[in-house]
Amino acid sequence: MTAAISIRDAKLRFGHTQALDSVTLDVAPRDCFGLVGESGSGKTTLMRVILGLERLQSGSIRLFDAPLKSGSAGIAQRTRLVQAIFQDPAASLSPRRRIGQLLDEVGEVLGEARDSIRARQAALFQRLGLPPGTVDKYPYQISGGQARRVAVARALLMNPRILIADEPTAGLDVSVQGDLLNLLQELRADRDLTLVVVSHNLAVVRLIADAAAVMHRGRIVEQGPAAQVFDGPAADYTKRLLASWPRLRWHALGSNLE
Amino acid sequence: MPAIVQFIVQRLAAALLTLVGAILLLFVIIQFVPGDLASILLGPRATPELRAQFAERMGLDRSIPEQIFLFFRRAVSGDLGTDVVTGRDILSIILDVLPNTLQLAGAGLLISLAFGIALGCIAALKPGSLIDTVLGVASVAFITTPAFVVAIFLLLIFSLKLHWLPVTGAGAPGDPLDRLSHLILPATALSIGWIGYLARLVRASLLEVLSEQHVRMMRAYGVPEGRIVRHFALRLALVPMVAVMGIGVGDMISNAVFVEIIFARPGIGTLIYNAILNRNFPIVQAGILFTVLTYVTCNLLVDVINALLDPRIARSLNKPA
Amino acid sequence: MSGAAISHLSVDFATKGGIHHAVRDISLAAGPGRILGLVGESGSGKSTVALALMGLLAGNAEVTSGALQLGSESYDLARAQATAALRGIRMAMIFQDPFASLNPVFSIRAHLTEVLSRRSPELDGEARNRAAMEALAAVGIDRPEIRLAQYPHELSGGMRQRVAIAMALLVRPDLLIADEPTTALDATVEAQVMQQICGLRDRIGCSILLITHSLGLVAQYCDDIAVMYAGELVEQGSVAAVAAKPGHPYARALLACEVTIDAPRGADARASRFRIIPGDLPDPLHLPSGCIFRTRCDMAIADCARIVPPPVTVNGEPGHVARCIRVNEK
Amino acid sequence: MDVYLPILRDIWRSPTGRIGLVLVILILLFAILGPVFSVAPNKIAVQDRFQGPSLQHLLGTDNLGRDLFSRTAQGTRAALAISLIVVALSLLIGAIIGVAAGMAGGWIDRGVIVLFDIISAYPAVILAMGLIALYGVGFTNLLLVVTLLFIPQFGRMARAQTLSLRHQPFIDAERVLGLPMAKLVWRHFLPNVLGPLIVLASMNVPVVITIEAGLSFIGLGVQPPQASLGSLIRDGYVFLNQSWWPTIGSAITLALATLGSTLFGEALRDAADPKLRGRHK
Repeated sequence: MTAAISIRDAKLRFGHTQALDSVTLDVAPRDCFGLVGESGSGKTTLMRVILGLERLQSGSIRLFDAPLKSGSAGIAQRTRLVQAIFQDPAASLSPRRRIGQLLDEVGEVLGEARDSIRARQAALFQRLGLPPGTVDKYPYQISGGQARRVAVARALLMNPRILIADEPTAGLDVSVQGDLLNLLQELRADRDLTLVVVSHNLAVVRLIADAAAVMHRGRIVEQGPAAQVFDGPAADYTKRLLASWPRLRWHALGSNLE
Repeated sequence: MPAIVQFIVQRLAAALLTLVGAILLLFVIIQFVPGDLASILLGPRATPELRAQFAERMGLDRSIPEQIFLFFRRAVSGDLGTDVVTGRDILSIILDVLPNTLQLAGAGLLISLAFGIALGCIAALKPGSLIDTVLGVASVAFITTPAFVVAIFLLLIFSLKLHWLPVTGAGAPGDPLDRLSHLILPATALSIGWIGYLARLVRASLLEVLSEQHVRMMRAYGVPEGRIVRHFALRLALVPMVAVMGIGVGDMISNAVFVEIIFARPGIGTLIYNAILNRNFPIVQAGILFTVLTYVTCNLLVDVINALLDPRIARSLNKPA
Repeated sequence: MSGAAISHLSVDFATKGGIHHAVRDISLAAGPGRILGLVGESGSGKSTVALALMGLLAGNAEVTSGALQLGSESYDLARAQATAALRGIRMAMIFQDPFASLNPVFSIRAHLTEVLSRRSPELDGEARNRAAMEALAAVGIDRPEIRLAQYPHELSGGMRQRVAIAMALLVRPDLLIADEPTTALDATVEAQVMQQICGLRDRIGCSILLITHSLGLVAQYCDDIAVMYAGELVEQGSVAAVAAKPGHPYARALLACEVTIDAPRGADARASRFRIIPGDLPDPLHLPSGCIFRTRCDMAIADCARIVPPPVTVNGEPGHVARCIRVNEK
Repeated sequence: MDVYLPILRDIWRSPTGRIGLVLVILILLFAILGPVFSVAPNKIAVQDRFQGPSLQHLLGTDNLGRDLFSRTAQGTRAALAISLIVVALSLLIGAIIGVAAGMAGGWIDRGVIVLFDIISAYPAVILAMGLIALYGVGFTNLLLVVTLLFIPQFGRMARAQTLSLRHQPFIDAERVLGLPMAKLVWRHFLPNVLGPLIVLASMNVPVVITIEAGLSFIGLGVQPPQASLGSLIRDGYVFLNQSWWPTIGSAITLALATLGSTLFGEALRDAADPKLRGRHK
């Protein structure tokens, strides 16, 4: 089976920091892949490389077995394969354009007729619970939750085969963070998506991911099935990371929760 | 090597590069003047001998790179030539008047800093109060009135009507009191705009600093409010102010031209201005060179002072991109 | 020392839309040498409680009632500057963002000695310096003599938060308030910083009010827990008791939403779903009648709209109370 | 349009902004309509020299008996024309150079920065005086020289904006979408670069007015017989002993013009600040 994402010996250096150090990684199609690490671990850089926003200094990256060019040529090539929801969805909407104009751009890029793209957009809005009037608004006029859904809609309009979610729980209260995660889970089932979740939140990734990689100082210190990485880690760093994660211990305390 | 030393070395190198570039620009500006360079630069007084001398000196018959080299060698060695009108060494003419301008600009700077910081702090400590509003309106009025207009009205009121202060000149050399009385009005004229500007800047940045978390932290540890403002907040609030003082110096030198003309005060400004009127270009050129040198040096000083005030500045420059 | 107790604290904010009652009638107690975790989501008012105690609220805020009992003395929080004399002597605070809580143009030494000049004015410069160095060493900072001369930007976030803890250590307060001290930090650093906070408690035996949105942090490090929702305290008790049987539906829902690192994991990750609490926080200017949580509560009945629920002891456990009229039903 | 209307509304709702807007409109009207309602500004009538204000000469007459109302209107018109042209030109050139440098990076970027530094190494008025002295006085030269002085400011800001925009999440998002470069620059870069530049431009209008007046004051700006606020003040200053009126009328007009445009520019800056956007919703 060909990998959805296949990275070989990727290296990238910014000044004195080795952001990516010999990263080799395979993401199986239709998997949810968790990329975890602390700040400065290189997980965001790796995501940007996959999206074509950073150029590798050496190494290769293939999506569905097609080797990818670097830079803007690479972007045109991969834009139909991979899309992303950025950490701060409100900031990922161009501030001086209406939501509708931003979504129409997808049609332009795909060469799709305006009627067709708007019909798909309307259907997606309904599916995501966005009021139809949202298209007439500017990004600063909608709430953070709505911006997040608009960002999801824009990514899905491209019909990608891979969807990357960058820190989908960052800055959210626990009572609402599940909203986006559940949405991603449903979309994954509906659309045969390969999902990559980039996050520092080990607990969430542990539950949502089929496979995962742990990054530290530009290197992948451990990767494998999620059950193995999170419940039987081999690398010292992973063990340390998991040990430092606060535990609820409700079970030990005799919680009668379900 | 400590970050601050590295910073100073880097800023020094950058200042030298800028200076070299500025001299080059001056050369280019002169080269592109349409017409015969010798007759333009020497003006109507140019005799054939003078022209020949001039062509020899500038190396007008040589290649451009050689001319640039000669130009630099003269600029660096301080050989600015001899004034055709007085027959004096141009360097000594400039050094005669330069202290007057430096005193004027320095006094203007001190007045703006003293009043700007004081008024800014007063306004920031009672935001929204009557005194804040009054100072705000006064600051805008100060900023928007051009220095030369202020100079005329100061002259009109305090010298011509009230006869409190002398009208013109820089005062007798060697008489500090006389020189000081000649300095008051022109320096005030120079500083009015910057008092307004600095008062607003200090107010804004002090208010911003006072709303920051570390000030709240100091309050949480019971540090008295007066000490927080004077000791902890003010130093941080002065960083953006010092940063604009680089521009401030340039503005002082620029406005010194007008103020010197109005008060008929000997200085670089009047020297250049009179040289332009007499089409005495070697003096114009030398005068410009010296103002650039002064300006670049002041900017370097401002950068270093700011780096001493805020340790993050030296560090950020040394950090690899 | 007999710990700290807050009673009937209420705070109003004047906003354009009207008066916003941000904190309403909150009573809390943290015993000596105990850590009380004050938990709540955004908009719960938990940070307002901390700032009200310290007397550091913004200008548009007003404490309308409340008292702080510290040892044998009581302070009326509604009076301006009620606790000003206690700051840096009997009370200290650690703030959320370590990158903003130290003044960037002053050295670490300047921060620490400033605290000492208030707390221990009898010390001379040399003694202050030594005390500052010892405090840094005590919070696990290597080579404190070098760190003292450094500036905040030269230190990592975790290191800066340790400096903040060292400042608190120098004060030896009766009550330490820590407002989300680890939210900006990575998990491994969070663990280290929390251990230092616990170490400080062990060393000086103070009461600690830990304000956090993380139930995990509370479960791991706190003795007692108090849960806030939309400006009200809905439940409090010992961590063990509340964890065993949360009485308030909001506390129960919040616990269920918390994703734990040791949660049972199904065989198929695709099947994982996450709990949420449907609905939004009530509009602060138009609060619902009766129970504050009833608009999002799945157990709400008609009475919930009429009765403002009083604190009810849960399960007959002393000290474990919840403000829900249906708490002991079943 | 509904992005810009709230800005205008915000300006009107701030007290200083309202004063600024009213002053700017009055000065504009004076500059545009003043000459229409006045006698010939250059008509010499020596017998009428140094008159105080009267119905016939609203602002009095100067040393040659010329009507000062007409001449002040003419000078105001020159000041506004020059400042608007200079600001527009330096914005345009600065934006092109700055955005290009920011996008290109590397040695092009560094070279442009050094060039800007070199131009700004000269105190503005000194460089202007030198250039005008060498290349000759005149309207065109005045425009070009002052424009040159202001290019570095706009260029630096355009470059800084471009650099910071390059790292904005919404630019990343558009790139990931695969939007072609030309459209990316046109739709998402330029509107966001231009905003702050236009604010800077409006803040610089009073500065240019002051510089033009200063240069004209020392005879290197607008040339006689064409009037300028600076040369009017100069003429008045020379004859200060005989009459105050020539100085006062033009000085107050100059001060009002800079005051109005400063207040307007600052209100525009505040209204355009996205952090403050929608305060008055």
